[in-house]
Amino acid sequence: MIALALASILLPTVGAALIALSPRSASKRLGQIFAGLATACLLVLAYQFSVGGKIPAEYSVINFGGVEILGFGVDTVSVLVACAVVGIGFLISIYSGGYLDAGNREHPDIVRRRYFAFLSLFIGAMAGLVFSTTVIGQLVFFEISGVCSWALIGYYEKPKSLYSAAKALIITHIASLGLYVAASVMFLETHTFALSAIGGLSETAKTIVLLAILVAAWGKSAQLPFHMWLPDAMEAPTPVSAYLHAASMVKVGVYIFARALMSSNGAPELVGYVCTIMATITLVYGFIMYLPQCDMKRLLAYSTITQLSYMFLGLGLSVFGSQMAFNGAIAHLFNHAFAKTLFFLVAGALSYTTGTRMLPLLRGVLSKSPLLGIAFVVAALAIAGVPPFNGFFSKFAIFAGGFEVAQQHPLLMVLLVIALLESVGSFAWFLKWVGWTVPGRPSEAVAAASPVPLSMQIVLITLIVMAVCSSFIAAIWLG
Amino acid sequence: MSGLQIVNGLAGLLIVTSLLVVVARKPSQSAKFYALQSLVLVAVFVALGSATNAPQLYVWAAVAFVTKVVLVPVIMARSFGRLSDERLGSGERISPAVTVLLAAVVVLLCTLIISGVTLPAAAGIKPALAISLAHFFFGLACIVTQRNILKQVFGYCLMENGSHLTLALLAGSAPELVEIGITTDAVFAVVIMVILATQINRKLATLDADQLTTLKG
Amino acid sequence: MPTLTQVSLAFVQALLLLAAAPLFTGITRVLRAKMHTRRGPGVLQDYRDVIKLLRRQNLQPPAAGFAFRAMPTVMIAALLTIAMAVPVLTRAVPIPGLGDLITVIYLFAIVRFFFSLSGLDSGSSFAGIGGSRELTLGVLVEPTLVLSLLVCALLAGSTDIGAMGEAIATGHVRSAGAVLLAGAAAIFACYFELGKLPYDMAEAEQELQEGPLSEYSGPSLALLKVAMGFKQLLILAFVFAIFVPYGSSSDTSLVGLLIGLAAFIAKIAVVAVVLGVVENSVARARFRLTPRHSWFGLGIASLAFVFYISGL
Amino acid sequence: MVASDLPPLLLLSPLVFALVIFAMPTSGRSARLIELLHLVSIVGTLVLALTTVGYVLSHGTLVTFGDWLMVDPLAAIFVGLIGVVGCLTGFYSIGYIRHDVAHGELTAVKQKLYYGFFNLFLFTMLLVVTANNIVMMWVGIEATTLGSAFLVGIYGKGTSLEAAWKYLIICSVGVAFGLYGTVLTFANASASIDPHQAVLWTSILAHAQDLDPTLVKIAFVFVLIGFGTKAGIFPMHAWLPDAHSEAPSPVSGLLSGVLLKCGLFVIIRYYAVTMKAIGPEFPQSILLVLGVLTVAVSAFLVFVQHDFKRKLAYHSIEHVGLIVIGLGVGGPLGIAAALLHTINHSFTKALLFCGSGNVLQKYGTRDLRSVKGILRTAPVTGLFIMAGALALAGFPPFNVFVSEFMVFAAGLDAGYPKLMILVALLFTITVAALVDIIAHSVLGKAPENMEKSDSSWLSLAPMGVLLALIMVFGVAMPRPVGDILRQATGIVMDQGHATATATPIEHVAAKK
Repeated sequence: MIALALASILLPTVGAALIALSPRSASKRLGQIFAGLATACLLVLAYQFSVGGKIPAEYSVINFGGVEILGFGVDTVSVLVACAVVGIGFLISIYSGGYLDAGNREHPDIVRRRYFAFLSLFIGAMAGLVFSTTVIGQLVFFEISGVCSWALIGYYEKPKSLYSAAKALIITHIASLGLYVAASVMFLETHTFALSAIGGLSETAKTIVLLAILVAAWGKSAQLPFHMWLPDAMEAPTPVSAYLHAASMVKVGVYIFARALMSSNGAPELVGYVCTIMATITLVYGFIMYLPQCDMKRLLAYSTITQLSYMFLGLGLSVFGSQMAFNGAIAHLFNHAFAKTLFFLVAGALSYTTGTRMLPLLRGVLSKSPLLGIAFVVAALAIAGVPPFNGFFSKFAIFAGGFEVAQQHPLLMVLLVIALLESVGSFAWFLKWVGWTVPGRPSEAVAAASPVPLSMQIVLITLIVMAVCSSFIAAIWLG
Repeated sequence: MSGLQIVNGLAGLLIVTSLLVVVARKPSQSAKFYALQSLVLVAVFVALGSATNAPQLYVWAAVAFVTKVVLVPVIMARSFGRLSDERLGSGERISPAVTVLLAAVVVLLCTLIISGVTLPAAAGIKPALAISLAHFFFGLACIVTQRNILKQVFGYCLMENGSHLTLALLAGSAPELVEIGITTDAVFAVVIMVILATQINRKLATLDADQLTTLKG
Repeated sequence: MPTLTQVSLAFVQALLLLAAAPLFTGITRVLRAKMHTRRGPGVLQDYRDVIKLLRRQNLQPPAAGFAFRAMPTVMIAALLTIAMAVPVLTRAVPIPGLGDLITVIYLFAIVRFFFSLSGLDSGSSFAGIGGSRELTLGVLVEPTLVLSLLVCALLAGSTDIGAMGEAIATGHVRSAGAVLLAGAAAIFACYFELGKLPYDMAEAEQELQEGPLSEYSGPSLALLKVAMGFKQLLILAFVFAIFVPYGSSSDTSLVGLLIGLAAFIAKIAVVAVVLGVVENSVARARFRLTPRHSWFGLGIASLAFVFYISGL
Repeated sequence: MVASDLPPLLLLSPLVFALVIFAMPTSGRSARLIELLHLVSIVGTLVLALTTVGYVLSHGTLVTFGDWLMVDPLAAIFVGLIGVVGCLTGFYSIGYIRHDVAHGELTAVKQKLYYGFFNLFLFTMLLVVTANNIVMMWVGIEATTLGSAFLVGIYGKGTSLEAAWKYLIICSVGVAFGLYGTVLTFANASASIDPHQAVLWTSILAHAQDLDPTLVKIAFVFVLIGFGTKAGIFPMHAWLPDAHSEAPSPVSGLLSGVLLKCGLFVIIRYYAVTMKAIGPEFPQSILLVLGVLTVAVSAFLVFVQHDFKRKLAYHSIEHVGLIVIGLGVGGPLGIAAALLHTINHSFTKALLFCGSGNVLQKYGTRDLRSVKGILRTAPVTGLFIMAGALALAGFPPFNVFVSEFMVFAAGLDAGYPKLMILVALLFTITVAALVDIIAHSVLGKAPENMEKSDSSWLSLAPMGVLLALIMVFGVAMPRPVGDILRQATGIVMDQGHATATATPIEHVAAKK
C-alpha cells in the first residue's frame, strides 16, 4: 500500500519535472496523464485498504540520526482526503486543458509549461501532505504547496496577479511559523517529529503545539486574521482558483489541524474554545462580505471562507468530545471539495463562454446552456446545504454533534445558533442569485456565449454527480 | 629615568608624532612625519629590548626600521607627491584643534580601560600600553575624520603601528616569524592601497572620499 | 621674611628690566627693518619717543572715568611686581612666596583686565572694540596657559616658578612627553601674549587690539609704551624661568649674577631673532582665525594633562 | 605521500599555480594555456581538499608543520567548502571571463591577473582555515583582503575602483581590530604558557581557564569587530554590498560563499576559547544581539534594493546574521545549525551569484527593473535562478530550509521564543524580496528584440552541480557531512571526543 501512496506523491512530482523538460505542446497531455495515474493509484489504494479491513499503517521514509523526518501513514481519513484532492486535481487538469486556449473569451491564452508543471507538483505536494505522519513532513509540503499556489496565482503575470500571488505566499508563510513552532516544541519535548507524539505531550506543551498548528491552519485556510490573501487570489486562472479554494490549498489548513486533533488523544478545552470562537467570527465576517459582491469568483471566495469556518467549527466541537462533529468536519471537507470545485468551474465556464464573471450581467443561463444552468443550481444548493445535495449531510452532522456537546457548554450553544443563522442567511442569498441567473430570458452576454468545450463538459457532469453522491461515499467510508 | 620610563616617554612621543602626521597639510609631508613616528617606534623597541632584556626585540627594531622608517615612507612620499586634488582643500572634517582634543580624550579613555588589566606583563608599562591602544584608535579616528583618501592610508598605518606596539609590549617574546608576517602584510597593504589610490586619482581625478559615493544604499 | 639681598636683587632686577624695555622694542624694530631691507629708526628711538611724550600734555576724553586714568599706573605697578617675582638672573625666585605660578598668572590677568577696561571706559567706540578684543583674546589664551603650566606644576610638584624651572631643567620630572607638550602649549600661549604677528602688531597703534591706546596721550601714553615692551620682556623671562633656566645663577654671588645676566641677554637675543624671522614670514591672520589656533593650543595642553594622568 | 603532507600541499598548490600564472607571457595564444593552468589548479585544490577532509573524517585531526597547520573537523568543513565552491566558481569563471574579454571589458593582461589573483585568493582563504597559529590566522585574513581587492576592482571603472577602495579600507581597518584582539589573546596566553606555544590555538584552548578574564572579554570584542567586518556583521557590513556588486560574478559568489565564512570561522575559533575561559554567557549575548541586529537591518535593505547583486549581497548579510544567531543561541544544536547553515548558504549564494552573472552578460544591466523574462530569453539560467531564489527563501525541499529550521529550533530550545519568531518574521520579508525577483525578472515579458540564447555550457554546468548539491543537502544530507558537523560541534563546545560521538540531536535528548 505504501508503494501506492508513494506513487501518488511521486508520480505528479516526476510529471512536473518531465513537463519542465519537454516541449510545450506536450505539457497538457503529460499533466493530465500523470494526474490520472496518481488518481488511479489512489483508487487502487482505497480499494485495497477497504478490502484489507481499513487497518491503519505507517511507514518511515527518511530518518536522520535515529529521528523520523518523513513518514507516511495510511488510514481512513488520509485515504479519503487524498482521493478527493488528487482526484479533483485530475479533473482540474482535464478541465484546464479545455480552459486554457485561445477560445477563452476572458483570458485568451496558449498554455504554458509552467502551468501544468506547478499544477502537477501541487497535486503531488497535496498527496504528500495528506499522507504525512510527521510535523516536519507537513511543514515541507505546506511550504511547497505555498510556492505552487504562488506560481499559479501569478500565472497571468499581470501586476495585480503577481501582487496577489506574493500576498498569498507571504501570509501563508507567516502562518507557517506556527508549524515551525509546533515542530520545534515537539522535537524539543519528545525528540521526535511524529504526529503521534502529540498525545504524549504535557498539557501545556500540547496546548502550545495545537494552537501553533491552528495558527498555521488559519493561514492556509484563510480564516481570520489571515483571510486577506484569499479574495485577492481570485486573480488566478479559474481552474486554479477552483483547485486552490475547493480542494487543495485551503484544505491543507483544515487537514493538518484535524490530523493534530486525531493524534492529540484528547485536546485541551482551551484549543476547542479558540477554534470554535474564531470559526464563528470568521463565519459571520464571511457572510457579511457576501452581500456587496458582484464578481462571481469573489462571492465564491467569501463563501469558501465561511465553509471552511464550518469545518473548523466541527473540529473545534470535536474537542469537547463529539466524534460526530469531527466526522462531519471531515465529510464536509470532502463534500465541499466537490461542490466548490463545481461552482468555480461553472464560473470558469461562464467566463470562458461569455467573457464575464459579473453576476448582474448573467441571466437566463439555463435556456442558453442547460448543462451550465443545472450545474449552477446544483452547486449553489450544495453549498447552501439543501438536501439531497452533499453539503446538507455534513453540515447536519456538524450541527448535530455540536448540539449534543453544547448541553454542557452554554457558550457553544450561542455559537451554534449564530452558525445556524448564517446557514439560513447564505441559503437565502444563494437562492437569490440562482433565481437571478438561471431561469428567464438570456441576457446580452449570455445570449452571445460560445459553446462549452467537451473536456469541460465532462468534468462538470462528473462533479454534478459527485455533488450528490459524495456525502454518501464519505458517510459509508467513515462509518 | 629607568628603562621602562624611557619606554613610556617614547610612547608618549608616538602620539605627538601621529598628531603631526594627521595635521600635516600635504600627504607627502605626512609621509615624512610618519617616518619620524616609525623612528620613535623603533626607538621604543630598542628601549624595551634593553629594559626587558629581550634580544629578539632588536630584530623587530631592525625589521621595523627597514620597512616603516625607510620602505613605506619612501613609497608613500614618491607616489603621493604625484597625486593631487585641487578641490579637496585640507580635507579635514574636524579642525586640527579638535583633532588634538580628540587625541587627548582617546588617551584618557584608553588609560581608564588599561587600568583594569591585571596581566603581570603589563605591570611597568601600563602608560605605554594605554598609548598603544590610544594610538590604534587615533588611527581609526584619522580614517574617519579625513576626507583625503591618502590621509586614510596614514590612518591605517597609525592603527597598525599601535597594534604593533601592543604586540611588542605585551608579547615581546613572540616568535620572530610572527612579527615578520605581520610587517610584511602591513607593507603589502600599504602598497595595494597606494596602487588603488593612484588608480582612483587617475580615473576619477579625485582624492576626496566624499566624492566616492556613486554606490549607495 | 625675605632677606635684604633678596629684596634688593628683586628691585634691581625689576628696574633693570623696566629700563631695558624700550631698548628691547627698539632692537626688534631694527631687526625688522633690516629684514625688510630698509633703514628704520635707530635702536634708541623708543627712548626718544618716551621722552618726547613725557613732555606733552596729558589729555583724556570727557567720558573717561577712573579706570581710564588709573590704568597706566596700575599696569606699570603690576608689571613691576611681576618683574620682582620672576627669577631672571637666578634660578630661585628673588622673593620667596611672591614667585608663585598662580600669583604671576593673576598679575598678568590684572594687567590685561585694566588694559581692556580702560578701552571700554574711554567712551570711544574704537577703543571699546579694542578692549573687548583684548578680553576675547584673554579668554582664548588664558586657559591654555593655565592648563599647561598647571601640568608643569603638577609634574614638578610645586607651584614655585623657581622650583619648577629647577625640576624641569634637571630632568627631575616623571614624564618627558608631558613636559614637552606642556612646554609647547605654554610657549604657544605666550606667543599670543607677546602680541606679535600673525596675531597682533603691538606697535602699530591703529590695530584694533591696541585700540585702548588710541585715546591716551602725553605721559600716560609714554608709560603705556614702556609697559608694552616691559610686558613682552616679562613674558619671555617667565617662559625662560620655567622652561629654559639654563645659565642663570644658582646663588646670589656677583659672578653668578653676571653670568646669569649674560645668559639672559643671550636668550633674549636669540628669541628676538627668532621672533623677527617668524614675524616676517607670516601674514597677519584674521582675528576670526585666532580662536582656532588657540583651541589647538588648548588641545595640546589637554593632551599634556592626559599624559600626566596616564603617567607617561 | 604521508598524510601530514596534505595541508602544506593543499596550501602550496594554488599558490604555486598563481605564481606560474603571473609569470606567463600575455600573448593572445597563452590565454588558453592560462585557463588550462587555472583549471588544473582548482581541480587539484578540490581533490586535495576533499582528500584532506576524508582523511580527517577517518583518522581525526591532522596537525603538521610544527603545529602551525591544523585541519580538525571544524576546519575540514571550511576546507571542503573552499574546495567545492572555489572549484565551481573557478570553473564558471572561464566562460564568464571569456565573454568579458570578447566584449572588450577586460584585456588579456587583466585576464591573466584575474586567474592569478583568483588562485592567490584561494590560497589565502585556505591559509586562514588551516592555520593553528592565531597570528597566521590573522595574516591570512588580511591577505584575503589584499588578494581579493584587486579582483573587486578588476574592471577599472569608477564604481569598481570605489568599491575596491571601500573594501580595502574598511576591511583593513576592521582586520586591524582583529590583530589587536589576536595580540591581546596571545599576550594573555603567554603569561601562563610558553610563548612559542601561546600562538597556537590548540594550546590556548587547552589553557583557556588560565586566561585573564578581562582581557579575554576585550579580546573577544576586538575579534568580533575585526573578523566580523570580514564576515559582514552589522554595523561593519558597509563594504559588502559594494564589493559584491562590483566584483565579477564568480568572485562575488566566492566572496559571499566562502570569504564571509572564513571571517566567521575565525570568530568561531575565538568563540570556543572565550566560552571555555569565561563561560558562554558573555560571548553568546553579544553574538545574539549582533545577529538579530544584522538580520533586522539587512532584511529591510534586501527589500528595497533594485540592483540584483546588491540584493543578493544584503541577503548574504542577513544569512551571516542568522549564522551568528545560531552561534549566539549556542548549545550543540545551535552550533551545528550555524555550521550547517554556513555550508548551505555557500552553495545557494554561489548559485545565485553565478546566475546573476549570466543575467548581467545577457541583459547588460543588474537593475531588476529592466531585467524581464529571463525564463524566456535564457530558460536554463532562469530555472536555476528560480530554484536558487526559492532555496534561499528557505522553502523545502531545498537545503536552506533544513538549517533555518534547525536554528529556529535551537533558539526555542535555548529559551528565546519571541526572538526567534521575530527573526522568522524578518526572514519573511526577504521571502517577499526573493519571490519578487522571480515574479518580475525571471518571469515577465522579455524585451522585444532579445533573442533566445542561454549562456554557454561552461557557465551552466557548475550551476547545475551547485543546484544538485543544494537538493542533496536539502533532501538527504550525506552521512559524512553529518559526522563532520557533529565532530566540529564537539570541538566548538570543547567536549573532546568523549561526548562528541553523540549526534546533536542526542545531545538534546541527553540534556533532558
